Amino acid sequence: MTELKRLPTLPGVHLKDEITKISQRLKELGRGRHLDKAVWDKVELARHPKRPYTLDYIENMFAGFIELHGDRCYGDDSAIVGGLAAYQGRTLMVIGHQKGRDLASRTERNFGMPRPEGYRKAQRLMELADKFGIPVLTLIDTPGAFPGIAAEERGQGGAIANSLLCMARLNVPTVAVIIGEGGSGGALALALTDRVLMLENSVYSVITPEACAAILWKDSGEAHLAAQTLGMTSADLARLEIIDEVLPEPRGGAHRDHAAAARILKDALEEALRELETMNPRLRKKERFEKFRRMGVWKENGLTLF
Amino acid sequence: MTELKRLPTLPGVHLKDEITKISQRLKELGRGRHLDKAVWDKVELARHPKRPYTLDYIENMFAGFIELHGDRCYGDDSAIVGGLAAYQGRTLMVIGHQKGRDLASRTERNFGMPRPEGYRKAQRLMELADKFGIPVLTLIDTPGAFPGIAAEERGQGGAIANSLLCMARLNVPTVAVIIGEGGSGGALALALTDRVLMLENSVYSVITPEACAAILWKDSGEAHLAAQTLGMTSADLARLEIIDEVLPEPRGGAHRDHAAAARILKDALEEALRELETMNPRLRKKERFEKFRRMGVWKENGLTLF
Amino acid sequence: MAQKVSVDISRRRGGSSLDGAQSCPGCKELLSPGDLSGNSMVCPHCGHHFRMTARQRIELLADPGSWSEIAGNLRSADPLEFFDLRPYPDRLEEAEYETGLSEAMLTGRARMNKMDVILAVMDFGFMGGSMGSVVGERFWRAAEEAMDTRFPLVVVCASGGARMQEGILSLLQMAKTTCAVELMAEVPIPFVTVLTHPTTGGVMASFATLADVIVAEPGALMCFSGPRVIEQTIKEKLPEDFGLAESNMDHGQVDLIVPRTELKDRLVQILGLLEGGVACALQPLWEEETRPAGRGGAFAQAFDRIKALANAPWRSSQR
Amino acid sequence: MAQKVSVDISRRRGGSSLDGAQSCPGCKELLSPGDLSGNSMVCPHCGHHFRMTARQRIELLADPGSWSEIAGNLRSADPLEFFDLRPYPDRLEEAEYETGLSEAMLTGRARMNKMDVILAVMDFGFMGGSMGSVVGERFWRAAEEAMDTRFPLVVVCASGGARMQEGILSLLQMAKTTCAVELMAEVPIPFVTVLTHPTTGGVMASFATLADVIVAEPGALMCFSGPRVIEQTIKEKLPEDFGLAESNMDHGQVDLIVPRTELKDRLVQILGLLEGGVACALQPLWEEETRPAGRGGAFAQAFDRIKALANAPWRSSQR
Ligand SMILES: [Zn+2]
Ligand SMILES: [Zn+2]
Repeated sequence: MTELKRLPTLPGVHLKDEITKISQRLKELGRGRHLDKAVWDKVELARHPKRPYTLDYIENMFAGFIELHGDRCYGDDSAIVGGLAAYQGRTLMVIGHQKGRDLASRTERNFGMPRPEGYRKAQRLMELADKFGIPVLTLIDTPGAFPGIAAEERGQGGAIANSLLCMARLNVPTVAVIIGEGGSGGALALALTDRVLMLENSVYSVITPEACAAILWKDSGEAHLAAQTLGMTSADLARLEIIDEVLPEPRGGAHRDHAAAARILKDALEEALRELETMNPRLRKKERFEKFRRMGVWKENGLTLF
Repeated sequence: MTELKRLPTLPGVHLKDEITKISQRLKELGRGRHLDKAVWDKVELARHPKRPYTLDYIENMFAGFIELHGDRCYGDDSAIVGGLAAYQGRTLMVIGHQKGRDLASRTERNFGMPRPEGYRKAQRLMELADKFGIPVLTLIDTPGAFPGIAAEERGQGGAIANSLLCMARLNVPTVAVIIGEGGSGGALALALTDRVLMLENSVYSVITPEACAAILWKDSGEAHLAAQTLGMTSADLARLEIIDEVLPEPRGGAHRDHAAAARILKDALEEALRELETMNPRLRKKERFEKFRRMGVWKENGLTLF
Repeated sequence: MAQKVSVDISRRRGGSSLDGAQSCPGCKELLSPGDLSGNSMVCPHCGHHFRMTARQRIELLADPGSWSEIAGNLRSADPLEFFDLRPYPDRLEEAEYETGLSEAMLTGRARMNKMDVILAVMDFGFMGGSMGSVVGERFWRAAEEAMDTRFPLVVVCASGGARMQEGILSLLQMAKTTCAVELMAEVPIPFVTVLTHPTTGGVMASFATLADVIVAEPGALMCFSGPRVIEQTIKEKLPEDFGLAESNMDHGQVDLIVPRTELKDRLVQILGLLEGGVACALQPLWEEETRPAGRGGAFAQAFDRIKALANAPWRSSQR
Repeated sequence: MAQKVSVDISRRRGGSSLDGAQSCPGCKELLSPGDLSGNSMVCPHCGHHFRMTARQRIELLADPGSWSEIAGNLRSADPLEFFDLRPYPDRLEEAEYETGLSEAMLTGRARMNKMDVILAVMDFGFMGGSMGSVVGERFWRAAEEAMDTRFPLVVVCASGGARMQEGILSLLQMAKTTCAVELMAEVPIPFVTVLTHPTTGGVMASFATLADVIVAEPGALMCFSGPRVIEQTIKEKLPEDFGLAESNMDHGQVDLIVPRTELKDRLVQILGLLEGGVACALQPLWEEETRPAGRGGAFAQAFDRIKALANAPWRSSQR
């Protein structure tokens, strides 16, 4: 049954009746459904406390890095780091979510959940990069944007939206890599890029499986089922063409060998940039728009379109 | 003596010795110096509580006005108002400092002293105007930017600087009118424009005369003297070519007849815009830069340059 | 997230009794359906704004008979073959039945006080106004239509968040609609949003907050994270005015609050003023080298479209 | 405003005794002039950063023998024939005598770790680092030189505010220097400022905060309104850390804080990284139609200069 459900979706007319029938049966099966343990394993790997974070990749990938701080307006959000990196004799602007490892740094980094200041800093740095023709690399790893009163008052929604708008507008090549948790709008805010890569054991979804389960099954204990249903693994996303490439991790997961994980990421980055930089900049931007325009699946005049 | 001091400055080499001698004598005269009462009268007129404020001019000048609020980041500063105005069958973006008249509205308007949010709102509205090719009119009337802890923490300096930068960058025609108090950086922040006009009884200076007196004479009671020394009247500023035109006020001052004052301002605006709009936009912007580049007087190779 | 907010809403908004009459959450008066529908769903006693359906909204804003739908033939698919307690197609079918709508957003051409506009309206009643692929694609088509016709775009927002049943595809609609906004900005097309109760989640973090002018309805809730999520995270009760239009106004997040009874006229004024600038800018500023490229960069297609349309015959008849 | 802040500073910064030795405000140790000058004016015990003169600053940052002054022949005039307790020319003369400088800002070409730069340094000792016409014009000339040579611009800021003795002309230097920054942005020229103790007033509200990267020295005061003005206005005592570099960092106003001992190397790294982008951008991006006009618009002169210099012979030798 699960097999059937996880088949790649094919274009063409869906036979509604059949689906309804299948779904009906699944519903009857209820809590007895078979859970694919591999999916939840990936969720746990993506959240593994020893998994390399943005600053770990920066340390291992670049000869030099100068971190730049602040949104020049309200504060400096340490849940997002960014700065100029020396890369193969040239410059990259690297921006990423940052989690902490011990209790103190987790609190300081707010568990990698940015406030509006973080997205405004990211936007400021991306505009700086654009001004000087510096390509942008973003590293995605957050449970989501921080849900707090003050964050809302300072315009969390608008900050995310404007980060997206800025990324749409950039004239330089842009690459995003989902390195851990790609949680909802807080993750997407940094991922509107020419290329979106994803580490094998990362996840990327519209909502955390726990929250999804709480809403749909009124039981956050159903998170495993939600994870499977949402289709948040790299394989799922590659199938839906949400991401451009899955990067294999070192044996056992990226946390086993930070240096090897960084090498994998660096090689992939190099390939992506080589391709992007040789493109006509105007065409590159046009293709970025066309790519995101294609996102979505709907039926039009009876045909399911991808 | 005062006469001599108030002579228009002429280009050419200053005879330093002579000036020193004169200054020496003035110093000896000390507190006995002759004060030109007309100067302080203008300071008081500029601050007159019945003087028309930005919203009064807007009401009298335009067929319609839609006020737009907020910096989309932290707050809405009511010491600066801005919005779209219907003007001769077309659109203007009008932005100005706003004081209050009674105690409640004065407090609400923070006595016309903006916080960073005010300048960021102004910048946002100017960028909106630029996007749609809408000319910008600014009305200047503030004792200065608000000096407060929180305002500093949110980047008062940077907010003013970025408002100036935005005004330098605008591609649309821009006109500023100093309608009351042009107090220091908080006023200038809205006055980097193609044309700077000034109502006859307005003042514009680098520092309030009270503060200036407190610093230079260690006595804020010397404000009258400071006002005279700083040269802050419209006539002084026209002489130094800081402003482009002095607009005569209704007899007795603008506060005697708000409607007449608005007509004067409207006529001047129309003339300025007619001239600016027929210019090649690139040339217009170039001239804006050249004008502000010329601001300042210095000696170079022994010659005093203006 | 849709359902989550929906629960909150019903709690906040007062209940309805069996005969369709409901007590106003603003003044506790009992109101019959007629009391409300005859007054744009505004309480005649206290001015409380009740939720409107998409159809009511179109009736409110579009001149009679001027609405013609765009992309009305789009329907949601079920790419993830998603089921929770019920299959997604069942939920869609039910929403269609209950609302009489094809999706959570309708898009079309309309005239407002004789001004041509492209109009998009969302309906919270259709699966909580959640943004799935169809909402994203309809937004794109509306933006495209605005660029083709050079009519301004007005979008009335109402959303509880993402369409979870479309998973990641729902999330990506934020990126997709943002790209459409950026294209409009490069023309530029005047773009105004109206944030109505409630506007939250992905809509709030994409096109809703990217408009040239953001209008809010009185008392409407607007936030990114829903109130319940925040309460659970910070373990505190939220203040009464959390996320309301008035609070957002104080915090600089919206341009103006307009009561529904004035909404249409005010929108037309705003659009007219924004267009006034564009109209004037077209003559002296739109030579290639001197264009007011406030946003920098240039997307080829938007550009070419501008040049082709700058002197299109309909322009003169328009102004 | 210069004097005002100056008073504050001396109060905050500890006093000096007769033989030139002074107690460190950081650790209270008594330091001889030699202790400090041999260590970049940083307390060897606690790392407290003392004020530096412009000359010391140039020595710190420029490679030996590489400094060559630009616009050194500019001198302040006295257009208002200003006098308070003393005539302005007397004050200028005294400042020249005491500092050995021609004005509150020196500008020149220099090399930093062999990298060509345009360097401007301010000196608080010259009338409180106040910005008059000469400071403004020197800044403009430095920016112009940067555009002509395509070398980056580094400005070390230190200012108590406006040069009151030049009245409104002093104020307008904010507008003038901002125009210069905008021109540089359109080339683009990498522009970095270093905010040292104290950077306040008009300098803080113009070029100091408009740099691509803003560096601050530890413990430096940076604000628009001076501490005393604020205390008088709000009738409260300011917190200990008001306006300090570290506080500004927390509030997102500066990019990084760099101890003076690392300053030169760090500046060279930053400039190198910014230039790295420019260098790469020159090839594929600088065709007229596709330039990354992040800031929009184009100033003719800056543009023409770019085109002429894009393939200038010195570029290849530079990198
Ligand atoms: Zn009521
Ligand atoms: Zn010490």
